[in-house]
Amino acid sequence: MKHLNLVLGAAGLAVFLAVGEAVPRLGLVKEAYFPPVSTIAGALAREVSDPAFWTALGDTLTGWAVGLALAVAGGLLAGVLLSVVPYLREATASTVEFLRPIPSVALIPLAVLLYGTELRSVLLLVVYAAFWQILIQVLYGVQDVDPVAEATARSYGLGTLARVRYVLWPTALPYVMTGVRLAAAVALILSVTAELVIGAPGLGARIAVAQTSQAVPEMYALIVVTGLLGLLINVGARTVERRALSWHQSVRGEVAV
Amino acid sequence: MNGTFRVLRRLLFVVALPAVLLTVWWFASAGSTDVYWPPLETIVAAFPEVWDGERIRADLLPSLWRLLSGYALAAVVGVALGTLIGSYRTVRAFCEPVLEFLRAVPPPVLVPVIMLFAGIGDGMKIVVIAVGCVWPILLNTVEGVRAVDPVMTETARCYGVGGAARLRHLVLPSASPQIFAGLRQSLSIGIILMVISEMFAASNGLGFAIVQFQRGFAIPGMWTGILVLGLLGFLLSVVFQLVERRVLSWYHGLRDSSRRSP
Amino acid sequence: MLDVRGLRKVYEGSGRTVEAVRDLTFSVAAGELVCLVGPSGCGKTTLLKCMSGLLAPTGGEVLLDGRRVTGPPPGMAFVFQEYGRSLFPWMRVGQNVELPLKQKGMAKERRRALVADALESVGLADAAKAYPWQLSGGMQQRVAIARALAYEPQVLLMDEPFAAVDAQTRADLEDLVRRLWRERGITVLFVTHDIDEAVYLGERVVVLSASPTVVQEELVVDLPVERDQLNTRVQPRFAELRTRVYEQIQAAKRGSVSAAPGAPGAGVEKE
Amino acid sequence: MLDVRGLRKVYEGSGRTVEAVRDLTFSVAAGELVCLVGPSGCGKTTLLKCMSGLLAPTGGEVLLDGRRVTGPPPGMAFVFQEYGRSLFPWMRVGQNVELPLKQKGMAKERRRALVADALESVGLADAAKAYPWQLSGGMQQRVAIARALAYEPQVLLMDEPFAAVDAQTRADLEDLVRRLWRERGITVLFVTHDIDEAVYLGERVVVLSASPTVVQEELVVDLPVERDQLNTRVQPRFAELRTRVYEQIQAAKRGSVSAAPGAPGAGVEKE
Amino acid sequence: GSSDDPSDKSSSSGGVTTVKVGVIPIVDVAPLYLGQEKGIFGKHGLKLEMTPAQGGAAIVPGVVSNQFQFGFSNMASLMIAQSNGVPVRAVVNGVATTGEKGKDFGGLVVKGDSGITSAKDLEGKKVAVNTLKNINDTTVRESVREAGGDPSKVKFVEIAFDQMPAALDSGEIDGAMAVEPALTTAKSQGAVEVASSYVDVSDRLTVAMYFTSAQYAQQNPEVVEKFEAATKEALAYADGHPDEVREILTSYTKIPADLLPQLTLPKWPAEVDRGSIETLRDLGEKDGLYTKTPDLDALLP
Ligand SMILES: Nc1ncnc2c1ncn2[C@@H]1O[C@H](COP(=O)(O)OP(=O)(O)OP(=O)(O)O)[C@@H](O)[C@H]1O
Ligand SMILES: Nc1ncnc2c1ncn2[C@@H]1O[C@H](COP(=O)(O)OP(=O)(O)OP(=O)(O)O)[C@@H](O)[C@H]1O
Ligand SMILES: [Mg+2]
Ligand SMILES: [Mg+2]
Repeated sequence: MKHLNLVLGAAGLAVFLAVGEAVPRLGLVKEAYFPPVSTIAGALAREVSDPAFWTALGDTLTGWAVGLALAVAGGLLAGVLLSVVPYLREATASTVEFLRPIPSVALIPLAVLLYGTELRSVLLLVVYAAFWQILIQVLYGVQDVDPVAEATARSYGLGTLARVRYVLWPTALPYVMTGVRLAAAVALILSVTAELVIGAPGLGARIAVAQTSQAVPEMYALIVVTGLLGLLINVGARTVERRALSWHQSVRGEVAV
Repeated sequence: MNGTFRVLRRLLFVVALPAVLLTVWWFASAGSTDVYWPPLETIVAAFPEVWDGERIRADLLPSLWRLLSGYALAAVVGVALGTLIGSYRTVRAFCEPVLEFLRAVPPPVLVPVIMLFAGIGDGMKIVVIAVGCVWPILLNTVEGVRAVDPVMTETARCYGVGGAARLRHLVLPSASPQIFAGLRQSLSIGIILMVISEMFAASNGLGFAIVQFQRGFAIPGMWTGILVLGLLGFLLSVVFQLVERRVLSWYHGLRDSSRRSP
Repeated sequence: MLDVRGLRKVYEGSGRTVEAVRDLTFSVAAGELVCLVGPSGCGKTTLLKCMSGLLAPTGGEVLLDGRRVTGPPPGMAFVFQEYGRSLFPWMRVGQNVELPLKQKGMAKERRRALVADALESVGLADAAKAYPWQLSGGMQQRVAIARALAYEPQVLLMDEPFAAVDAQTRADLEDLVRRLWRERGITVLFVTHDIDEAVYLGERVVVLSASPTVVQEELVVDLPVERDQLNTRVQPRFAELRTRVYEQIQAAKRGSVSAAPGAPGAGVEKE
Repeated sequence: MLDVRGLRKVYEGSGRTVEAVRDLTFSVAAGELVCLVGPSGCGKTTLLKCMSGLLAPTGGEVLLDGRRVTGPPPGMAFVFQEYGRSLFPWMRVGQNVELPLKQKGMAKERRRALVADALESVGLADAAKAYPWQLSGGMQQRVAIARALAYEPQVLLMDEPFAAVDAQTRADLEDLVRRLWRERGITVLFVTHDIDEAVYLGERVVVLSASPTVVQEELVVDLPVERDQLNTRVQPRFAELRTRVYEQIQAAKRGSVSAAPGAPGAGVEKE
Repeated sequence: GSSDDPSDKSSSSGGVTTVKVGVIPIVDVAPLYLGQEKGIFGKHGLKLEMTPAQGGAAIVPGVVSNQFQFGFSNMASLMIAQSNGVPVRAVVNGVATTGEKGKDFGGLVVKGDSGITSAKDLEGKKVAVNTLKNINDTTVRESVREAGGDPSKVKFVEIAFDQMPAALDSGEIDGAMAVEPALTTAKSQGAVEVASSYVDVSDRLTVAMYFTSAQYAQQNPEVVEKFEAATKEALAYADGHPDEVREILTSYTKIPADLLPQLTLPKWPAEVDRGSIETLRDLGEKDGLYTKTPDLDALLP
């Protein structure tokens, strides 16, 4: 079955690539602006053979990983805290809703002001954007606790911490997993965007150079790289999920029937 | 606890923290000479001047229209696609790699590609917003649909509840708490993408205005724009919560009923 | 009508493989009312799910009117043991009962009448507007029963449907099932762990062995078709039959080590 | 020990207001075994939840050793009617049983022993490694019971704990509860809808009226403390007591219109 | 991260001062890269650390907060910043127009078959500029005016340079004010140039300059002086060695090799042309770019 999934996934990608090749070849858009997949692949090969590319990739991944880790840790902590202390949640709700839609891109001048083009500048934007994804998922996940399970835990004298660990956390886990997958992509997007706009070293900065240089295939090649990163990240997330949620209907349902 | 008291208490909770934060900001920024961190007083003073009726009509309303259209588009596509993907393992295996690929592409670099296909008008902006908003909805729908209680699934099968009725009466309601989590996420992402999309090929809009202030070094103006974004987000989330409370009344009732009243 | 032939079901997954049903063969004639009894965990629910086509058997087959069952056939209603989870929490009680009828494409008026009737007959006429989670356990179970009754099935599968209701209501519901069975000529397969109930209700009692399950004994209940709570239960033949079933269940349990409560002195020595 | 004084509980919400319990006053002495019976939906579960501090009463109060109960007191175990949902699906059976013990800060070895013991005594020794959703209904219920037993509570509240197990297992479990009660001197409050069970188990039977609920009758079960399934149930006094309880429940149900099954001819005419 | 210690904004060791310069990775800043490579900056005791950014949004705050010591910005942006009280000081010339119509590094292009032949024909049409209310729309307005048209009838939209060729090609816009390499790309796709807007303002127009913050200029006058002197030398060198400029471009841009020889390079005079800046200021004033008139004496060196 695992193999079947792999084959199907590869087939999906193949169809996608074929469309990407066909659209410019059929003249639906000009090749100069939307090069066919084969041209992009050529550019990608050139990129990959450039050591500077790998440094840039490393920079982007560092920003992504550190930012994501901070956002996940912060989001989980805040989410659990807010749901365990109801007053806190009520008191912060309006502020959270106010802050959430403020786009990271609007914060770019402030980030530069504070940290220049260093990694920390990227981190600020990444954490700011990804944090909310986790927080909201945790809040909704915690709300999903089965009242009977909750009553059971309380009646057996499980304290707050124990209830968080044994009841709240497992219930919220499916939501959190989704949140982590969302946040992982957002973190990647933001680290690339930050590099793109601020010029912090990384893939984004390379994309910016390609854009201003009218190097269209190179630009698409770099975009493809970010997409592939997202793909890999998701494979990782799914693997973790299969292990962590083996008891959950969403996973066991797949095995049974 | 009588009615008015309860309303007052809620109101207190809503305004207390923002009031504290604003006060802190007010005093911390007072007398600041840094152009990028103007005193809050300056920002507040600039507010009515910047956001007069004309600007609201010219910038805020078009933005709202784009936001709501893009969001609605994302909601429809996300739920429909998510239900499909969540219901069939093979479809999921087939689509997931491509979707994950697309999901990881940053909207700012995606915009030029979208411009190739959707032009530079409102259509492009709506598509950009929808493309960004769709992911939380899609992912949450997929997971929600996958998690439908097996006993309920069997009940539906047994009583011949299939096809569209199964979707309407079983799958979607059962997944709705999680779908709403996604919708909630997307709301603020939509606002963010509204700003991003208006950084490209725009000549009006809230995001356009903010970027214009920023580039024109009208920093208090930029700050008022950020405040408007926050307020917009807050208002939309209030509306959203009202809707959610209605649609998910069974869910909240179920959750609350067995909890002790404080 | 319903034929179970060499049915076998093995659960696999999460590192635990259980042979729930080993080899079951029996049949239920059209219009028969059969009770199934057996030790806890012996595979009664599994059997019912296989018969209704909800679960694919590992081996053997289930035939309905000679055709192999692969999915839930129309005209079959199921009352689940997990009654609480089989009600949709987002629908009010009335809507829960009405949904399958809607599915059948029934006219609104007729639906309304059937729903009202079914709820009335389980004593929940005034709970139609409540959500299931606002009801007590027994009330929820009765909603699930009402849903099955309103559906007007040809075949009715009931998995411990009266487990959560009080004695009086239970007696009423037993009579209700027998009455419906006689009036409508439906086929009923009824799982219970109450031996008296099995004998009182059934025309035949099938006793299952402990897991891995086979048919331990099939017993024809030769009580008159007209039964009532007061007189039937005191008939000597009733006592004989219930003793017989009891013995068989005990034999079934003894056959298996795993399911025997191990607390010393807790066992009941009967003959 | 446990005093319920003028307890009242009104459920509000979603446009439905139900006065589940109107005015309940009774008490349970330390080391007593009291059975609660009453019509379905009369408020037994509500009462138990209020007594354990899980639910805040609308009026009146519950006292434990003279102190008002506001949250679940330590040393109290609860077996929920919704046994399936009270087990954590993300934990294996053994872990489910062990969790409260961990919470007590018990040493690992002792925990292991208690868990193994408790599972053994409900006949599930070999299911410790399974997930709850891999078990049958009756097995799940027994896990919930095992969890309560392993907890070694002073006060044990059980809400229809044997509803899903077969007759034989049920008898064994009844004896197990009585044995534990006698050996450990714990206080037990036991909700059941099986009248025979109530009389067989309890030292006292409290009969509740239909909703809105008051105490319909309190009955001291003057059977000898030593009871066994075979002899106790055939004693004339047992028959008297069970008839008395039965009558009271019927009276309770007649008192209320709503809960009476309305199917004509379905009622049982007894005296 | 390029620097480990945030407080160490500019460090000097062994007589060499390292400064960070916020630049846009385009042709305009080639002299800096070239000068660095040729050792011109080293000779003056400077080591440049180039930080490419997408535009003024990142560079100006970076310079103001001393994250960068110097930055590159067009004149209009600098004047807008100055008039809004942002403490910036222009240091040395950045880039200037070639002064030859039709042979400048920036130009107003339209689609080949559009029938538009002069800037006047753009009345009622949609013209793309990279940023609204900045140097490019102001200069385009001047072109329209010079061609006898009414600039207020032109509709401007904001599109990044790199997307202009595609947007022009698809007819989404009627004209675009593009700079190299977008200009050459657009032309190679059939676009025609109808005006050289920078030249229309002044044939010696100073388009962009390097700047620093007032605070930094005050505290480190000698570094600023060194930067000015070295940059002037680098500008002169670049102006005289176009082939080396094309060569150095491959090191920090990705301009495709086939495009490289066709690019029109800008002029890099060492001195700013104050007169042209005053013209630009006055035009900007007319277009409402500033809240109050920029003080050129305070801004320019
Ligand atoms: N989803 C499952 N996965 C694995 N094993 C299962 C699953 N469902 C049931 N089993 C196992 O199959 C056996 C039979 O279960 P089943 O539910 O059919 O019993 P039952 O006769 O209905 O018992 P009860 O009277 O207690 O409800 C049990 O040993 C149980 O552990
Ligand atoms: N969460 C709830 N919200 C609203 N009403 C409720 C809720 N829980 C119970 N009720 C109502 O309270 C009454 C008593 O319910 P309760 O569960 O206590 O009954 P019970 O005696 O345990 O019944 P059973 O024997 O059927 O389990 C019922 O009428 C029920 O509808
Ligand atoms: Mg079962
Ligand atoms: Mg109950």
